[in-house]
Amino acid sequence: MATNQEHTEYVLRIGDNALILGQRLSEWCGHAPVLEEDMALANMALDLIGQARMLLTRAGALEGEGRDEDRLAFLRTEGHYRNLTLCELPNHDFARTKVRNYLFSTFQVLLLSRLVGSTDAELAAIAGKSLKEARYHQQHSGDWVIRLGDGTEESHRRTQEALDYLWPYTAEFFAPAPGEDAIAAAGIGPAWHELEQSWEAQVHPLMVEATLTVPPRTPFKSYGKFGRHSEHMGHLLATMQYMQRTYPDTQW
Amino acid sequence: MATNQEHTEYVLRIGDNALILGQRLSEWCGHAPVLEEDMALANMALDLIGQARMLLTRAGALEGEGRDEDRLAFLRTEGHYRNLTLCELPNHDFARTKVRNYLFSTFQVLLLSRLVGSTDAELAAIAGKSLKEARYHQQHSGDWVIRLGDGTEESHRRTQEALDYLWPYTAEFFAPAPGEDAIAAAGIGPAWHELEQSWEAQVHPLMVEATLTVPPRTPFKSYGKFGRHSEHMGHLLATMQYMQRTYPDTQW
Amino acid sequence: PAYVDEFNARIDAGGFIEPKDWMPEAYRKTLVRQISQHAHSEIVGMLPEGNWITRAPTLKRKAILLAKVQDEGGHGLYLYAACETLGVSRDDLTEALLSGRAKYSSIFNYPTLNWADIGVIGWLVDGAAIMNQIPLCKCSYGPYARAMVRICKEESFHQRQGYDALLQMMKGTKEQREMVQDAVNRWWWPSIMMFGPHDKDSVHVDSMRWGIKRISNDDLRQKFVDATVKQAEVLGVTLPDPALKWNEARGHYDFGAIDWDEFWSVVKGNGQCNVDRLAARRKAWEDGAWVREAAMAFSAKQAARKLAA
Amino acid sequence: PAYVDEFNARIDAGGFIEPKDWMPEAYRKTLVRQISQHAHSEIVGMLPEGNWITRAPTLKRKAILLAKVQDEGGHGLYLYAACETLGVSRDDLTEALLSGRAKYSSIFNYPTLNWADIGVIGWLVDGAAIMNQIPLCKCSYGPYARAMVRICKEESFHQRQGYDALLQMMKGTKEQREMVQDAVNRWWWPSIMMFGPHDKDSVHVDSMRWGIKRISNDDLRQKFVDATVKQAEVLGVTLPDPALKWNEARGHYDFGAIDWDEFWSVVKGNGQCNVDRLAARRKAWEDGAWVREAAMAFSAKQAARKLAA
Repeated sequence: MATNQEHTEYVLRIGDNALILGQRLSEWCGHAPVLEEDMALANMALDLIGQARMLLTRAGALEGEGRDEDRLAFLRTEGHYRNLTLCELPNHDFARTKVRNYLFSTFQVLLLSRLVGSTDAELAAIAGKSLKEARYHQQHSGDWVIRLGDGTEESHRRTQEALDYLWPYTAEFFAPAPGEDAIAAAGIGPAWHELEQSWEAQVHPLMVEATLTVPPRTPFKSYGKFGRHSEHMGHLLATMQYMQRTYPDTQW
Repeated sequence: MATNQEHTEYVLRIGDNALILGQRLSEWCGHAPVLEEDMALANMALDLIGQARMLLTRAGALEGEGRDEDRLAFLRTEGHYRNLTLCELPNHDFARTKVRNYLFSTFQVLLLSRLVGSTDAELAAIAGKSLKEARYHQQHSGDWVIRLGDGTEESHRRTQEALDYLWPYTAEFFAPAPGEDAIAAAGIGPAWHELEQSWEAQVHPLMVEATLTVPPRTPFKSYGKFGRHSEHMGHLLATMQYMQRTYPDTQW
Repeated sequence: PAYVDEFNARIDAGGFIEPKDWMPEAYRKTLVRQISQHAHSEIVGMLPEGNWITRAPTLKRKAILLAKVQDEGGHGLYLYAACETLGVSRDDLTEALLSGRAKYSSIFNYPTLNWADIGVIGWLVDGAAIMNQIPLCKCSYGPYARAMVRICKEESFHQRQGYDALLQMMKGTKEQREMVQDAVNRWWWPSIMMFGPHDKDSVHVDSMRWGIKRISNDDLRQKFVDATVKQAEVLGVTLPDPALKWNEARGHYDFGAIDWDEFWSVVKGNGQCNVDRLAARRKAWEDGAWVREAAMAFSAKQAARKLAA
Repeated sequence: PAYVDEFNARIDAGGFIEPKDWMPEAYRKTLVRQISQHAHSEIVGMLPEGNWITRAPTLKRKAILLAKVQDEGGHGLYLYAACETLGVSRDDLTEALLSGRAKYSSIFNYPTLNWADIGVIGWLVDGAAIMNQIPLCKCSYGPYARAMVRICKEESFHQRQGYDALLQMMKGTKEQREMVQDAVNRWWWPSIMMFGPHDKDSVHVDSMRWGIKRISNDDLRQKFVDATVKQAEVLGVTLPDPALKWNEARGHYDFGAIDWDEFWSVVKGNGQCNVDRLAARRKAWEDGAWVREAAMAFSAKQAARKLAA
C-alpha cells in the first residue's frame, strides 16, 4: 500500500511542475516576439497555475496538516519543492521556451492520460480537467518547434541549441522516485518510467520533422523532483515568495 | 534645530545609496568584461557595503529603536528605503555601469568632503574613512568613461546611450529633501543642492574629454530618496531580503 | 458629391460606417490615430501590470492578473485588426510605436510600486478607461464600435476584480490598508488626467462632428469623479484632493485644479517610465525578430512544398 | 647536454627554475597545463560563490563573501601571470577555457543550493585546495611557487572564515543546522575527489620527477580526511560516509570507496553545472568584447596622440 506521504509527494511532484513552469512562462508576459505569443504564453501560464492550484490543494488535503494551495506554493523552502529541474530553468530565448514546453507537455499529456483513471478520484478529476489544456500546449509548442527548427538558419541553430541544452534534463522525468511502485500498485498513478517509451516515440519523430538532432543520452543527472534543485531555483523563489515572506499571515 | 528624525533620514539617505549601489555592483561578480574589472567591481561593491554598514549603524543609533545595520538593510519595506533612484537602476551594460559610477561617485566625493567637517562626529569619522574610497571610484570610473566614450564607434554609442539614460536621474541628487535646511544649519551636512554647481563643474569637462554630449535638463523627476522608487527596486529587494525574510530572527 | 452626402447623412443618422464605405481621408486618419493609440495603450499597458505577475501574493491573484493581462493583449489584437480595416498594417503601427511617433496612454508611464497598484489600476485606470470607452461603443466606425463593445464588457469585469481585491486588502492588516492608500495617492490624479485636456483646450472638434467622440472630456471626467467618490467611501480610502466636495447647486462633486504641466510633461516623454516602457517593447520586438523571420520562412517553405506536391 | 644536466641538478637540489632558464618542453607544457587549469578554476570558482552574493543574509557576510570572491579573481591573475612567464598569453588561455579544451576543477560544476554551501566551500573545498597547494609552494618552478605562497595564505584565511560561518550556523536554529548538514552531504564526496584519481591510476609521474608535484594524491587525500574528521566533530555534523572510522593500526581514518564513475562523468562535462558555468564565462567574454576593443582602440589613440605631440 502507498503511504499517505508517498501519495502526497506524488501529487506534489505533479503540482510543483505546473506551479514552477507556470511561474517561468508568466515572465514572458509583455516581452514575447509577437502579440499572439504574449497571449498564448500567458494563457499557458494561466492553465498551469490553475492546475497547480487544484493539485496543491489536493496534496495539502492528503498531507492533512492544514496547508492550503498558497502555503504550499509560497511558504516551503527550496528543498521541499518537488518539480522537475527542467521546469525551473530560465526561459532564455523563445526557442528554449518552446522546446521545453514541448518536451514537458508531451510528458504531461502521457501522465494525465493515465491519471484520469486514478483510484484517487480527485486526482482523476483534476487530470480530466487538465488533459485538454496539456494537449493544446503540446500541439502549440510542437508546431513552434517544427516551425523554428525548419525555419531560418538562425532559428534552426537556436532551436538545436535549446534541444541540446534541455535534453539532459529530460532523463529526470523517468528516474525512479521513492514510493512510485507503491503508488502504481495502488492504482493512483503510473511510475513515471512507464511513460518513457511512449514519450520517446512521440518526441523523436517530431524532432525529425523539425530537422533537429536529438542528442545521445549522457550520464548527466538532475534531481529537482527529489528536492535538489539547480542554482536557478533559489532566484525564482526569491521573487515568487516575496509577498508571502514579507507579509506573513495576510489575506489577499 | 534639526530633529532626530531629520538627522536619521539624512544619514539613511547616504547609507542607502551605498547599500543599494553596492548590491547592484555585486551582481557583476564573475560576469565582467575583463578579470581586472571583476575584481574592481567587487572591490567597489565591498567599499560601498562597508560604508553602508557604518552609516546604517549610525542611522539606527540616531533612530534609537534598536535597529542594527541588518534590520535596516534587510527588513524595511520598499517605501522606507531612501536611496537615490539612480543607485537602484539595473546595471544593463558595462557602459551604463561605469557612467553611473562616475556620476554617483563624483557626487559622493563632494558630499563626503563636506561631511568630514560634520558636527556629528561619528558621521564625520565615517566620511573620513569613505572619502578615499569614493575618490578611487571616481577616478576609476571617470577613466573608463573617457576610454569608452573615446574608444570605438560602438563604445561611444553605448556610452552616450548610458549618459542619455542616466542623466535625468541625476536631477534627484539635488532636489530639496525635507529637513535639509535644518541639517545644514546644524552643521550636520550640506543640503545637497549646495553641491550642484561643483558637481556640474566636474562632470561637464570630463564628458567633453570623453567626446560625449550631456543632454539638456528635462522636467523628468524621480523620487527614490523620498521613498518612491522605480519598478526595479522591488525586484532588487526580493533578492536582497530573501534570507532575512525567509528565516526571521536568525543569527548568521 | 453624392458619396460625401451619403457619408454625412449616415453619420447624422447615427449609423455605422463600414470598411468598404467611402470615407473622408481625415476621418480615416483620425480613426487610425485614435484606434492605434488605443491598441498601443493596451500593449504597453501589459507592462506595469506584468511587473507584478511573478510576485502576486496568492495563486488566485496570480491567475486573475494573468487572465487580465492576457485580455489586454486580446484588446490590442481586436484594435489592431480594426485599424487594419482602414488599410494600415500591424507592423507599420508597431514601428510607429517603437520609433516614438505614435502615442499611447500616458497613464502607463507611471510605475507599479506595490501590490495594491494592481487593484487600483483595475478600479481607477480601467474605471476611467471604461468611462471614456462606453460612448465609443456607439461611435460611427463599425469595426471600432464592435471592438469596443467587447472590450468594455471585459474592462468592467477587470474593474470589479480590481475593486474586490482592494476591498479584501482594506479588510486586512494596517500595512495592507497603507498600501491601498499609497496606491490611490499615486494613481488618482493620473487617472483624472486620462480624460485629456479641458474641453476649451481640446483640439479634436472633428471627432465630435464625425461621431467618433460623443461626450466631451470634461463631462466624462465629471462623471468619473462623481462615480468614484462613492466607491472610495465604501472602500475607506481618501482621495488625495482636499478640494473634493459635493456641490449641491451643480449636483456634482467639485475637485481641485489638475496639474497640466505634469500631464504634458509625461505626454512629451518625461514621465517616470516613458523610456523604460518603450525600451521594453523595443527589446521584445528586436529580440523576437528572428522568431518572426523563422515563421515567415517556414510558411514560405510550406507553401512551396504544397505547390511542388 | 650541459643545460639538461644543469636543469636536472637544480631540480634534484630542490632549487627553483626561473622563466629565463632553459627547461624541457614537456616540463613547460606540464606547467602551462597545470597552472592554467588552476587559474581557470579560480575564475570559474567565482561563479558558484557569486551566486550567493546578492542573497547573503547579513551585510557582514556579504562583505566577507565579496572579499573572498575578489581574492579568487586575484589568484586567477597571479596564476595567469605565472603562465605568461612560460610564453602563453592570457587571451589564449581564456580561449582554451571557453572552447572547452582546457579544464578547470570539477568541484565548481556542483551547484550552491543553500547559504551553508558558502561556508562549506570555504571549509571543505578551500581546505582540500590548501592541502593540494601547500606542497606547490615548494614546487620547482619559481613563479608558480611564489604565487602559491601568497594564494595559500589567503586560502587559509578563507577556510577559517568558512568554518567560522558554519560554527555560527550550528549554534543557531534547527533550520540552520539542517542547511549545514545538507551542504556537507553534498560537498563531502566531491571534495574528496578533488585530490584526483588513486595513485595507481594517476598518469602524471613526470610531475613528481620534476618536482612540480611532491606528494601523491592518496597521501594528500588521507591527510585531508584525517584533519577534517576532527573539525566535523567540533562542528557537530556527520560526514556522509558510514565507512569512515579510525584505524589504529594505520594511524589514519579509513574511508569508503569513491564513486569514480561520478568523478569522470563530471570531468567529461556531465556534471550538474558544466554547461551553465562555461555558458556564463562565455557570455561574460562575448558581452565584454566591445569593452576590450574600446580599451585597445583608446590606447592606440593615446599612443598616436603622444607621438604626434
